Amino acid sequence: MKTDPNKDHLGKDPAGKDLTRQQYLDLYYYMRLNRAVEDTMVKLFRQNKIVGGLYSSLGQEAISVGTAYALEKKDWLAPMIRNIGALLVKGVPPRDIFTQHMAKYTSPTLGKDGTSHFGDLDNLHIVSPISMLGDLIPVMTGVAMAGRYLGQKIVAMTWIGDGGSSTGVFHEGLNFAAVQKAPFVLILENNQWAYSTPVKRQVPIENLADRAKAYGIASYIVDGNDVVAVYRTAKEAVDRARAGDGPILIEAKTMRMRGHAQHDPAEYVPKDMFEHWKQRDPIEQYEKFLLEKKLLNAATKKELEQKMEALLNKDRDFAEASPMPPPELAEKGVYCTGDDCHKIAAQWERDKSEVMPPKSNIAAVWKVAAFGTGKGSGGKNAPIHFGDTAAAEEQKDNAAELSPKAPAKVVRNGAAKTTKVPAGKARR
Amino acid sequence: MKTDPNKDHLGKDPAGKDLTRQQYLDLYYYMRLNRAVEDTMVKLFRQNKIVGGLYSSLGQEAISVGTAYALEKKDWLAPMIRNIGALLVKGVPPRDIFTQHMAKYTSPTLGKDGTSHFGDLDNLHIVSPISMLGDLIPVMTGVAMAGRYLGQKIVAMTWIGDGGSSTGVFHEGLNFAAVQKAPFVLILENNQWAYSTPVKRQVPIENLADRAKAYGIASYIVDGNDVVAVYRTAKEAVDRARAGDGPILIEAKTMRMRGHAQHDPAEYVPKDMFEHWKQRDPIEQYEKFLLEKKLLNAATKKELEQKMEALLNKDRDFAEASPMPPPELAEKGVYCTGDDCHKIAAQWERDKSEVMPPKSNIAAVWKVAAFGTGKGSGGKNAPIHFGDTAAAEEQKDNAAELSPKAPAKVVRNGAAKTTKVPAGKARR
Amino acid sequence: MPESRTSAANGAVNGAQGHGEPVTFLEAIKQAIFEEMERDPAVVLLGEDVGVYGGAFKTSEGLLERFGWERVIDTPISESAIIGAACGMSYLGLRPIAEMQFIDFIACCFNQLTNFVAKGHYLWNAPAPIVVRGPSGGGVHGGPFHSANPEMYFVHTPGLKVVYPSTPYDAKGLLKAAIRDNNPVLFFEHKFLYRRIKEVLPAGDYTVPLGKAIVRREGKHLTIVSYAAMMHTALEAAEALAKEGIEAEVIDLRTLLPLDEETILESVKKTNRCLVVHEDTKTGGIAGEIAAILCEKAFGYLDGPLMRVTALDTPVPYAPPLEEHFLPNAKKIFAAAKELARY
Amino acid sequence: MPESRTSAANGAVNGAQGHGEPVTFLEAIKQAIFEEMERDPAVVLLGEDVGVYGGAFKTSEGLLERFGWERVIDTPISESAIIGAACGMSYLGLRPIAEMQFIDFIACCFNQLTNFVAKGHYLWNAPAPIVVRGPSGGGVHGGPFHSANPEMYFVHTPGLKVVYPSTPYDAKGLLKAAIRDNNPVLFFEHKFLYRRIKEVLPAGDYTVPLGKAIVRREGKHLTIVSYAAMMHTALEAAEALAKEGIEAEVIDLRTLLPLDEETILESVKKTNRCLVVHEDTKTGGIAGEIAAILCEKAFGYLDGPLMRVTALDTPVPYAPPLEEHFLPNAKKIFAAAKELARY
Ligand SMILES: Cc1ncc(C[n+]2csc(CCOP(=O)(O)OP(=O)(O)O)c2C)c(N)n1
Ligand SMILES: Cc1ncc(C[n+]2csc(CCOP(=O)(O)OP(=O)(O)O)c2C)c(N)n1
Ligand SMILES: [Mg+2]
Ligand SMILES: [Mg+2]
Repeated sequence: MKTDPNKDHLGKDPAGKDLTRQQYLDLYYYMRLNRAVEDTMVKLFRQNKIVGGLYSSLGQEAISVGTAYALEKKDWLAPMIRNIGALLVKGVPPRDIFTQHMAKYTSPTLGKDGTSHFGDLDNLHIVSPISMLGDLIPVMTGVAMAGRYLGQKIVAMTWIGDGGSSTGVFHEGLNFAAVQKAPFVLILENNQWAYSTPVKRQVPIENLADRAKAYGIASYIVDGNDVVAVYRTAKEAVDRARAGDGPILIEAKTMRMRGHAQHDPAEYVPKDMFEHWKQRDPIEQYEKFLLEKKLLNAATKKELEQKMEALLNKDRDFAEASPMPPPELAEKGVYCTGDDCHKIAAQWERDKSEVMPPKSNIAAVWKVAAFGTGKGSGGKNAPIHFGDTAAAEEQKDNAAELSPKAPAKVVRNGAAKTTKVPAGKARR
Repeated sequence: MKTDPNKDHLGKDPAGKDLTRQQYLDLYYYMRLNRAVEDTMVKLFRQNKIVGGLYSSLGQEAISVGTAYALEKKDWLAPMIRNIGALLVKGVPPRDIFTQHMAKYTSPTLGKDGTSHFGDLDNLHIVSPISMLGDLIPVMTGVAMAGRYLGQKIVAMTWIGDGGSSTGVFHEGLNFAAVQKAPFVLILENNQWAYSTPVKRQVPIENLADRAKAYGIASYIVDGNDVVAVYRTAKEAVDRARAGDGPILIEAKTMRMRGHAQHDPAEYVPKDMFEHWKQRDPIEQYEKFLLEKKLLNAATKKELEQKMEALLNKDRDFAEASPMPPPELAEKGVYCTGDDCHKIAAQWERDKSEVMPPKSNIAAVWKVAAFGTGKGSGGKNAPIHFGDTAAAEEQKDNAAELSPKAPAKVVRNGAAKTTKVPAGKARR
Repeated sequence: MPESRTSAANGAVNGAQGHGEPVTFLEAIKQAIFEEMERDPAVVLLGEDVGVYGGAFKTSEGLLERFGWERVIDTPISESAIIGAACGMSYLGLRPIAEMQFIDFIACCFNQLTNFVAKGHYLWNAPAPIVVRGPSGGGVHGGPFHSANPEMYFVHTPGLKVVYPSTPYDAKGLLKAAIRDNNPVLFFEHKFLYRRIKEVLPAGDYTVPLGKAIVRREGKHLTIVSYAAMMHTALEAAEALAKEGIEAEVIDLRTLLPLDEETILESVKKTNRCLVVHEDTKTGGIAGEIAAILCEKAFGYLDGPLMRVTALDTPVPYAPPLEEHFLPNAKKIFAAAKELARY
Repeated sequence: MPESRTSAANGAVNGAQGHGEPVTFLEAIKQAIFEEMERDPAVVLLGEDVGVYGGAFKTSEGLLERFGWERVIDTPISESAIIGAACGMSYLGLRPIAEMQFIDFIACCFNQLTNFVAKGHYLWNAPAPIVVRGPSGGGVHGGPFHSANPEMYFVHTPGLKVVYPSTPYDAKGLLKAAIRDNNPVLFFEHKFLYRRIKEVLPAGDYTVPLGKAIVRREGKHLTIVSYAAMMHTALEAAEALAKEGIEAEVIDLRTLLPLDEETILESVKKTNRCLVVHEDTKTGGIAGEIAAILCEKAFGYLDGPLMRVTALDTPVPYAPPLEEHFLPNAKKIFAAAKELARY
C-alpha cells in the first residue's frame, strides 16, 4: 500500500492536475496514518508514557499530507508541531515519532529533544524545528538558496501558524526569500487559533495570505480540509518555486479540533464552531469522495487498515521496549569535533568553476531603473567616521548644491494619493 | 516668524484642506531651518567638532517638517536620524541639536549619547531612538495605547526607512498596533537607498505602502518632496488615527541626496539619479510655489533668513562654548533611584473608575463571528503538561469523535483558489 | 545586618506571619498581580493568552473578568512588540507587566530589552518601570526550549534588575516591589516551584525589597549561595550535611542584580568557605561573578576555594535521565560541600 | 606548552615570519575572507552592504567583483534572516560568513543564534559551520549602540565558539580557522584595531588554532590576562611596570570559548597572581569565570586575590571624556597590578 510518493507519481503528470489512482490512495493512506499515529500517542499520553506535552493535528491532516506529497525526494522540509503527516510522507517511520515523544535512546535525537524536534540532513532532508515560532522561515530560505547555488534544483518547504505569522522572523525570512527569489514554499496553516487567541485578535485581516502582499510574492488560499485541493495547490506552488518564480505563500484554512495541547480542553472555543468543522473532517470527506468515485472499496480499505495497524503495533512495541538514554549522554555532543564527527561536504550539481574566479567575476555595479548604474566605493574612500578618522572628501560643488540655482519644476499633489492596490503576483 | 504650530493652525481647519498663510510660511520656515541646521553641522563636522557620524536629510526636509507639523502639542513623536526637521517643528531648539552632536554637557543627554538620540518625556513628548532600526515602532505603539488608555486622545508618530521596513520589529510593532487599533502614524521614508542598498534589493514591491496590506491598515503614498502634500496627508492620517481608525502607514517617496553619512560619497548612486532629484528639491519647489502664489515675498524671505541666521549663530556659539561633560558623569544614572529621581505618575484624562472594578468588569468570553462565544478555562483546568502534572480531562466522547459517524458534507475545491485582493482600507 | 528567617512550615522555608490556608508559589504570583492591579490603575498586563485563557500557567486567571480588556491585553506572538509596547506605555506613567509565555522566548526580544529598555535611563533619563516575567527553569522535562535559566544574560546588562525568588512569600513580595520599582525588572518564576511548595502568606499588603539576599539557614562551616529551585536543593543538602556534623549556612540571593554582596561577604567572613549552586549552566554563570567578588573583597577570609555546583554546559536535554544528569542535585551539593569543608 | 611569541615590529606584537609590507588588522581580515573564498567555493559571504559597497568598514571590498552575486550577498536589514539563512545554507554543506554591520546588531538575532544555531549539534546532530563576524568594541566614540562588547552573552551559550583576536596575524589565522571549523563561531573584530596596528604577515596559507591562548610577554611577578584591544593596553601597562621592577606576564586569550584554561593556569601557577583586564562591563564579565576557574584549579597557588580592571557597569557613553572614564586604560591596569604585586 505504502508507496514512495516521490518515485511513483512525479513525471507522469508534473502539473498534478489529474492524479493517478495510486496517488489518490496515497493521500488517503497518509492522512489515515497521520491520524492513527496521533491516536496512538494520545493513548500513550494517557498512560503517562509521553515525556512533556502532546500536540494534535486532528482535523488538519490534509494540509501536512497534501503539501508534503507535492515535494520530491531531494526536496527539503522542516515540520512544525502539527506536521506529523508531513514527516510520514517524507519517509519518517512511525517508530521515530513514538520514540521521539517518549524520549527514548532509540529516537532520532537519542532522547535529547522531543515532539517533532528532529531532523535528517543526509537522507530525508529534514530540518529540525525549535520551539520558537517562525525561526524556520529564514533557515529554510537559506536551504533554498544553498540548493540553488549548488545547482540541486530543490525546493524548501515549511509551515507556520496563523499565530506564528506575527513573529518578526516570519517577516525577515519571507522578505529575504522574496528578494532572493528563493525556491521556497511556505504553508500558513490558519487553524483559527493560536493557543487561546483567535485570529482576529492577532491580525485584523480576513485572509492571512495577504501577508504575501508585503513581499510582492505569489500566494494561494486553499480549503485546508480538502486534501486534493491542498495537494494540487502545493504541487503548483512547488513547481513554480522550482522554476524560479520565487517564494510562494499558501494559506490553508482549517480548524484546530483539539486544544492547544493535551492539557487544554479549549473551553474558549465556541461549541458550534467545533460542530461546524466536524462536518468538514478532511478524512471523512475524502473517504466519501473516494468511495463515490470508486477509487476505494471496502476490501482495499480493510487491507490498508490492517497494514497500518500492523505497522503501528510493531513500531509502538519497539518504542515501548526501547530504553531511556544513559545519563552520561547528557554531557556529549555540544560541539562537532571535526571530520571524524561530521565530514561536511557540499554536493555540487553544477560546475564549481561557474562560481570561482575568473568565471564568477561580475562587475560591481547597481542598475537603477531609468538611471543607469552606480559603482562600488573602491579602495580610496574613508570608512565610517567615528571621530578618529577623516571624513570622505566632499564634492567641490557641495556648498553650491545646498542652494542650487536651477529653477525647480514645481510638482504638486494637492491631495494625498491613495495607495493603489496592485494585485500580488496572481496565480496563472 | 516662528509660531507655535500647534496653537495657531489647529481648530481653524481640522481637515487641513486649506492652509492659512501662516501655515504655509511655517512649513517653509521649518524646512529652511532644517536645512540650515544641518548645513551648520556639516561645517562643524569639517572642523572636527562633531563627535561620531553625521547624517543628512538633504532633500527629505519636506517629510520631517510636513508630518510633524500635523501633530498637536500633546502628541508624541520619536525621530530617526534623518528627522531633525521633525524635532524643530516639535519645539526642540537648534542648540540642543548642536550640543547633542558635539556631545556637550549642555546637551539633552549631557553627552551620554549623540545625534538625534535624545528625548523629552515631560514637555515635548519626544521618545529617543536607539540605533537599532525599527525598535521605535512597538514602542510608539505602546505610547499610543497608553495615551488612549489614559483618555489623553493623543497620536503617536515615528518614521522608518525603506531599509528599516525589513526588520522583524517593524512587522511585530505594526501588526500589534493594527490589532489594537492604536492611534499611531508611521511614516515610511522611501529615499531609494538603505546605506548602499537600493530598494529593489531589499524588497521586491513597487510601493512600500503595500506593507500595510499585511496588517489590514490604511496607507497613503505621497510625494515626499511636496511639503503641502505631505502635510495634508499626515494631517488626515493623524485625524483618522485620533478618531479611532487605527494605525496608518504613509509612504513618502523621496531621495537621499547625500551618502549614508558624511563619510560616504555614495558612488554607488547613478549620477543622473541625483540629477533627476535635484530638479525636485523640496525647498526650491516650495519657494517657487509660495512666490508664485504671493504667499512669500522677497522682504519676508529676507526677514526670515536673518532671523534664522541669528538663531543659528547664537545656538552654535552656545554649543561651541559649552564644556564637555565631567568624566565622572559616566558612572551615574544607570538606574532610577526612586521618587527623588523620577516621580512617575500617569496623567489621567478620563475617570479612573472606568478601568477599576467593578466598572472595569468585562465578561471573559470570545465572540467568534457566526459561532457565538467560548469562555476562559476557569480555575479547574490543568496547566501545561510537562510530565509532572496530570493532563486535562478529555471530553467523554473523545474516542468517538476521532472517527465520527455523521456523514460529512464533501467540500471540494477542485482547483486552488487564488488570493482575492481586497483593497486595504482606502482613504475616504 | 541581613535578614534571617527560616522555617519549613507547609513545605516552604519562609516563616512569615501567615493567616489562612497555605498557598502555592503560583497563587502567590497571582495574588501579587491581582492586588497591584487593584491598587493602581497604572498597572496593566500584556502577553500571549493572558486574557480569556488566564495565561499558560493560569497566573492571570480571572484578571480579565475583573479588570477588562484595556488592562489585560492578549498580544500576538510578538515578544519584541510586547516589550516595546510595554516600554512605550511606561513612558506615559503606566506600570506594565509583560508576560513571556515561557521565559525561553525572552531571547526573541533580547534587543528591545538590552538595548532599548535597559539603556534609557542612563542615556536620556527615561525611566521604564516595566516588569518582564515568565516561567523559567528545568526539572519538569520541558526540554531545551521550555526550561531556560537565562538570568545571566541580563545580570550582565547594566540598567536591568533581575529577580529570581524561591518561596511563595518572596515571590509575592518581590513581584509587588518589582511592579512598584521605577526600573525595568526581570522576574523569573521557576516553574518547578509553581505547585510544589506552599506557604501561608500574611493577610495584608507587603513587599520584599529588591537587592536583598536572605540567610535561609544559619551555619558556621561553609556558606552555600543559591537561589530559586536550587535553593531548596541546597537546603536539602544542608540537612544531610548537618547529620555529618557540617553546618552549612544557606543564602538565598533572591535578587541577582543588583547583587547583595554584603550578605554574602558577611556570611563567608564567618564560615570562610563558599559554595555556589545554580541551575544555570556553568561557564559564565553567576558563580563566577561571586568568585570574583570574594577575591576582591574577602580574599583573606577564604580558607578554601570557591566551589560551584551547576548545570552542565549543554542545552537542557529532554529525557528524564539526561535532565537529571544535567541538573545539580542534593547529592552533588553534598559531595562538593564535604570536599570544601575539608579545607 | 603554550605558545609564546612577542615582538613589537610595526606596532604589532606578533613576530611571525613575515614578508612584504606590513598590513592592517582590517587588511588581514580581508585577506582571510578572500583567500578562503578562493580556496573553497562553499564559502559565501552575506550581510548588509557587503556587495557593491564592500561593507561598512570595507572588509569585503572587491569581493563582489571577484566572486559574483551568488557568493557575496547583500541582505535586507534583517539580522535574524541573515543568521537563519546562513544556518540553512550550512546544512547543505556551505560555509557562510555572516557579517553584522556592527556587532551591536547581533542583539537582533540573539534568538536565532542562541536557540537555533547553538543547540543544533547537541540536539539533533546537525553541525552548523557558520562564522558570524562584525566590528566590535569602543574607544572610537561610536556611542552606546556602536561600541558593544557582547562576548559574554555568547561565552555563556554552550554550542558556540567565541573568538576575539588582537593582532593582524591572529585575526587572519583565526578567521581562517573559524571558517574551516565545523561549529558556529562568533568572530569579534575590534574596530579600534582595524587601522591602528600593522604587521607583516606570512606569505602562504596559515591558520591559528581556535581555543589556544598565547603568552604575549613573559614575566614572573603576576599574570595579566586580556584579549582584543585591551591586550595592547595591558602590554603598555606591563612595560611601565617593568620600569618599576615588576615583570608581568601577559596572556592574550584570543579564543574566549572554549577557554584555554591550561595556559592561564600554567602562568598563574608560576606568578601566583592574576589580574584580568577586559573592555566588557564588569558584572558577569569573563574575569568572573576566570576567578572561578582559578579557585577550582589553582587555589593553592594564589598569593593574592584575582583582580579585575574592566569597563564600568554602564552603557558605553558617547562623549570622549565619558568614554575614556568608562574604559580601562594603562594607568588603571598599572595601579591594580602594583597593588596585586604587593601581596
Ligand atoms: C516565539 C514564540 N513565542 C511563544 C511561543 C509559545 N507558543 C507555542 S505554540 C503557540 C501558539 C501558536 O499558534 P499558531 O502559530 O497559530 O500555531 P497552532 O498552534 O495553531 O498550530 C504559542 C504562543 C513560541 N513557541 N514561540
Ligand atoms: C537593526 C539594525 N541593523 C543594521 C543597522 C545599520 N544601519 C544603520 S542605518 C542603515 C541603513 C538604513 O536604511 P533606511 O532604513 O532606508 O534609512 P535611511 O538611512 O535611508 O534613512 C543600516 C543598515 C541598524 N542601525 N540597525
Ligand atoms: Mg493557529
Ligand atoms: Mg532609505
